[in-house]
Amino acid sequence: MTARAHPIGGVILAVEGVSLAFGGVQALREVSFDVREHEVRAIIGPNGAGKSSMLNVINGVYHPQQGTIRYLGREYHDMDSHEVAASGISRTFQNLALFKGMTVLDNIMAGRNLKMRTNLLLQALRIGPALREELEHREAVERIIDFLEIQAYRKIPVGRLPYGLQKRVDLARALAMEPRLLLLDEPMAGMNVEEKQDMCRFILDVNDQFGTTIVLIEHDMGVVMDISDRVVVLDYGRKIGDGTPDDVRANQAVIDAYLGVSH
Amino acid sequence: MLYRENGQFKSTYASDQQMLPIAQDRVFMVLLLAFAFIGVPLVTSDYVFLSLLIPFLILTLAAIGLNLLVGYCGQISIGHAAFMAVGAYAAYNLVLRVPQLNFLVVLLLAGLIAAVIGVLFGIPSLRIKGLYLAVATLAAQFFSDWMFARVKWFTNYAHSGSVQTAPIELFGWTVETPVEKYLFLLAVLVVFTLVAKNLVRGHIGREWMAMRDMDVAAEVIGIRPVYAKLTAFAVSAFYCGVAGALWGFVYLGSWEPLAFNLNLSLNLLFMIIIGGMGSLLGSYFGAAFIVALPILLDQVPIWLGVPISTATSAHLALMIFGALIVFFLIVEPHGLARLWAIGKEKLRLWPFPH
Amino acid sequence: MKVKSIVVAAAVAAAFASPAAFAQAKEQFFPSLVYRTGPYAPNGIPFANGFADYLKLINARDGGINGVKITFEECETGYATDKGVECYERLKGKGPTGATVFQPLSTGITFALTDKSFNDHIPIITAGYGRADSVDGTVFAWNFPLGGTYWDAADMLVQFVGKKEGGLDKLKGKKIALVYHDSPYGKEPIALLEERRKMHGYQLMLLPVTHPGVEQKATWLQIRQQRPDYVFLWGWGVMNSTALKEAVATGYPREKMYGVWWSGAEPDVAPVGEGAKGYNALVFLAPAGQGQVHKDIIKYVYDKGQGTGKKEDIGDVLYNRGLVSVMMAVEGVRRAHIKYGKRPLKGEEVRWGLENLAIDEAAIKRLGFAGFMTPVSTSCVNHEGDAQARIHTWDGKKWVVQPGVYHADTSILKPMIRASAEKYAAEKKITKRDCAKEAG
Amino acid sequence: MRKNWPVLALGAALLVGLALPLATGASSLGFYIEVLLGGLMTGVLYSLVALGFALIFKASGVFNFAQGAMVLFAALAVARLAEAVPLWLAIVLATAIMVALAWVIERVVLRPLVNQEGVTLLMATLGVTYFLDGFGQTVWGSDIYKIDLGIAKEPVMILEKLFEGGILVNKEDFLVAMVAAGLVAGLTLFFQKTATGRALRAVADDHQAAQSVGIPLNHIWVIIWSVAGFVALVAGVIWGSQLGVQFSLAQVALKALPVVILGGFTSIAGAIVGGLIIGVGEKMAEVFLGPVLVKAFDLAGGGIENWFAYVLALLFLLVRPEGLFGEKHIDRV
Repeated sequence: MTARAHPIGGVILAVEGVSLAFGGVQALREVSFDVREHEVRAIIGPNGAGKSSMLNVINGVYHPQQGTIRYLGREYHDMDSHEVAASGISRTFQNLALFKGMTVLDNIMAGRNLKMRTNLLLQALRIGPALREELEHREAVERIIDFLEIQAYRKIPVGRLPYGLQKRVDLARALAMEPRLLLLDEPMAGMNVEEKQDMCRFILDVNDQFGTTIVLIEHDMGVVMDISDRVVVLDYGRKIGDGTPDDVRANQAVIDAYLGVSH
Repeated sequence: MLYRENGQFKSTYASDQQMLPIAQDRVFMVLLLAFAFIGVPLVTSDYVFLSLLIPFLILTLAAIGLNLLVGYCGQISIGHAAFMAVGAYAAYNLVLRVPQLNFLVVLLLAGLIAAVIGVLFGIPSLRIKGLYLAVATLAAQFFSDWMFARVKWFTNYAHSGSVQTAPIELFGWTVETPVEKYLFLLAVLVVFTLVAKNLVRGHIGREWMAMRDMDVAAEVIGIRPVYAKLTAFAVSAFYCGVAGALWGFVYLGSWEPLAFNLNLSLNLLFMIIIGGMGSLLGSYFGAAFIVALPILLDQVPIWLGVPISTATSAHLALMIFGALIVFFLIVEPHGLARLWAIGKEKLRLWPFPH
Repeated sequence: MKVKSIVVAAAVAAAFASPAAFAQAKEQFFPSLVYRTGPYAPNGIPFANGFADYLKLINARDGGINGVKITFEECETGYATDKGVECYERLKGKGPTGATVFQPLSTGITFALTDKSFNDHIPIITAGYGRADSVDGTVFAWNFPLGGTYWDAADMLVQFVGKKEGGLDKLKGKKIALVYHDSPYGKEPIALLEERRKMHGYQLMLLPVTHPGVEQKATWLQIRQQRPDYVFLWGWGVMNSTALKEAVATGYPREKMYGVWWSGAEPDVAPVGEGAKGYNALVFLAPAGQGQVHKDIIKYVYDKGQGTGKKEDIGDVLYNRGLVSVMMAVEGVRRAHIKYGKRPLKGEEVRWGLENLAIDEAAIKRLGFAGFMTPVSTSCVNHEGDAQARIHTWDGKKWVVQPGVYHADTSILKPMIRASAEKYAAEKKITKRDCAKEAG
Repeated sequence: MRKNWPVLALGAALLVGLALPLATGASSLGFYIEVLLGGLMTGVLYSLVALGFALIFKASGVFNFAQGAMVLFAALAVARLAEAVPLWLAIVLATAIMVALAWVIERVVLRPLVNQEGVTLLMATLGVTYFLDGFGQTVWGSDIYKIDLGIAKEPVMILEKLFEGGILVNKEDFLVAMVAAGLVAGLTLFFQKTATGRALRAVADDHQAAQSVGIPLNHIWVIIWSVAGFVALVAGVIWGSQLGVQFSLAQVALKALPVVILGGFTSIAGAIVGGLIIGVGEKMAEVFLGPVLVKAFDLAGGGIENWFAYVLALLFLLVRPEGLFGEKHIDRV
């Protein structure tokens, strides 16, 4: 990797001692790790390790029973996901969570909702500020559309797009929020090699051009080792490894977990 | 070959975001409006105005209201007649107690009062959804039925519980004849349709649709469920409140709480299912269909010279409604509006099928 | 091809609207708002059958009214106000002269149509229902509550129980419960009962029953707890039989129950059978049974296979009420022929006939209604005629008419009617008619 | 535990409300018991309809709005058939008709809509409701019909020595309670002891798993709809014998909605208990709370039982969305 436009900075997100349980099932046990500004941080682990739960805790979909999350130095408890979003964290989903009845354009425009502020009455009449705002954000969205190369699909309902493109729209929607921290839940799952390469390129470009900090969950080890700066490894809800890709690769616990050594 | 968008390139985002981006559509719309405002009054009989067009216009307004909530925001309601009742009684009391108010102001206030009640009954939607919400809205329905029958103040202590209204007046114009009523309602409906269109293509509309399609994801991108759902309830109830006031003042003239019972709520729901959920145009189609079908069922056998008894035709209407609802849910969940869109698509390709 | 489609289009247009197409026919059109479906169908069907049979009889036996053939068309309202309004709009323009007179058999629909009558100039006959204040012809120019209103009925019932107690003054401290259909229909008598309460000092319990009236357990538990001395029943449809069943279940004596004339027909008591024995109801104009007119109907209509309903149902209370209701409309037309000539008449002209009705005993006999009808004579000011009724009692198998005829006390009703009509005129901004001037 | 306090508070408020009429002396004990019994009897009828709801919801996730129309349809069938044949035969024939109906509904409506959202299915059953209302009246007629179970309706006074005025009870009510109890016992046995019953429960727990071990789903749905049809028949016969068979039967059945909310959609015990709570609650509210409200707000009469059930259900939803006996539902992303 050549010199980065945005060198890695201080800690912006710190997860401390987080535990989460559903009924009797313990999804996360006292997990702690941190994320530094501008880095690409990966979370890996076997199925059921608690990776998605971790993302869901970070952006407020689940509320952990124990532990704290500190973002930009502020600790937050029981914050709802829309408040987390407002603080500059956005994400994509493992099983596509696009708005199926809406067009590609509307899906991405929806990502701008936090930045659109005209009141209901002005929108109803679509005059002055409301109209101006709509056009302004349309331009911003068009830039993302260009960036992700999905110009041809603007007016098509997302439900009709092939899977790989839907993943891209999911990313576009998350980018539309202009997040400081972007959480990607298996962005390359189910893609073919070519699509994966495209997606890798986009992720690195985002990190490089906008300086967005990225936390990603991925199964494809090759991809993870290629693009991430640091890696957290979870297994059965516990953190079993943390460090640079090379460190993690050498970690015996991680190797055991992936090879299925019994506990 | 007439209906083409070829060669119509959009050079600005503003023109791309127009309501009707295709030139032919705009021409068609202008012609349609001209026909509705000028042509229809020239050729239509009083009966058609009073029995078909007037209820059609008002119910379309109510159906748009319900569609904003159910079709756009994905929150089901089987108690929307309650909000129509609130609008109607609010308007009645405003006219009675503050007679100097302009009727347009009365309409807006009636809508706002209905919106407040709508928000109140929308609060459960923050905790419950889907089927459960259906029951909550039923509570609104039965409670309003009861309240307007029982609390004497609402009906100005009318001994029969039935209220009467005088013909409405606007800037010295008394809306009295069927044609006048029609024109007034048409104007109201056009304005409200435009407003609804603006809302659903603006960012509030995207928030609603996002809640409908995937509520967890919507919240993750920063949409506040409280705000999105309650605005949908408010706007939806506002529309129904206005529609209710018009139903009382313009169509019925005198009414009792039964006029806004569960049946009306269910009919509104059927309108948007048959017409097309999440489509303003569908609200028009659905209302037209529900208003016209029973009347047609009564008339068609007479034209065909095989009169059937009124009971049979009423039962037949029930069966046809039921069957159509199931049919549309299975075959075309987006209703008549979708069929229309498919037709247009075909027209675009015509005369070349591929 | 093209010609054909134009013809079809014209036919469609004609069917929808234009009365002009039939302008030459010598026909009088009677609209018939019915409910043969829905919760109230069991009561609506016999009434509608009587209505239709009588019109068929007039055509078959007399060749129409003074030679003017009657045509009629039914429209299903389902007892719903909005459907009723639609039916009204559909039928009001039919026939060469438009609708003769409407008879909606629903107080709710009456309220809505009253509104429209001021523009459309079509009379509305509400024999034994509708607005109590519409007796006042100076305000309610088009309403004809012929033969009795709910205020009359309530007044008669109070008089009746007063007599039973040995004088109206004996009602002091007594408890009367009104079990009523929660609609304009059921609420109409309340004003009168309140007025009388102030005079006699009885207690009044108001127990509304929600449409359609199958849920009355709580109502009757309250009656069981409070033990009123009398229960007035103001129900319609299934509500009546349910009330009687609940009375049986809670052990309230049926002898102390008095129904309005819409709560005293066969469908109301038949499902309870023996249990309803002793229950009383007002009977106005037409009790159950058969007379000359029924014989004619069987002879001219049913024996020719033209009957509307089943032969064995002829003579039921509600069937007879349908007969009488439409008979008065027919007589109104006949009367108006005197003034306007024997031709199809407009609603406006029919009104004159209805305002000058003079159906005396001789006329009743001539029409074949002897025993089923009391004399009715109206004027421009008084659109009701004379209200009188009797009480009949269910003996477990049939209705038995009791001796004694009751009249409403006009000294109480008149001021109430005046006040209520004035309020209506003010709300609707109506100019009152000047009957003296019109007569001159 | 901390999350349970709203439920407890609501329960406590209801109990206090129940006790108030006695505590304040507004009612004698004898009358109070009569109201209670009246409420329970109404509740049993609600339970019967709710049972049908719960069965169908448990097995197929369909919120069957048409249950009320099915009650009407079954009752009409029995009443009209009983005019021609003995009552028992009429019931047998009507059962066959209900099974056929269940089969048709499964084939024509449910199968094409499999895997659709709950709301869509609800609306489909609304369509079925309308269809059945029209169809039933076309086939069977729209008059009032009688179902005579041959039990005297005159009430009996019992325990006159114990309470002032005694307690009025109705033999038919007891029969109704017995039938309901029998039906519930029968259903429970059916679910626990028979192979079909166990298969039904398996389907209810997990559709896909059930399918993967070879339980034919469509088959099961026909059975469950048939059972629901039979429950509707029982409810229809009982209601019909009490109220007369006619159109309004279908509308009373709407009350079963709050019942299943209260009891939990998937629970048979919930349907029964919920029905009883709603029945007792609304009668108590009407008889004791109604007059108080009327006096306080100068209302034109009581009638609060019309909405009481729904508002109670709504409150309950807010504090405990899964109902008394329902299973908790967690959203997964």
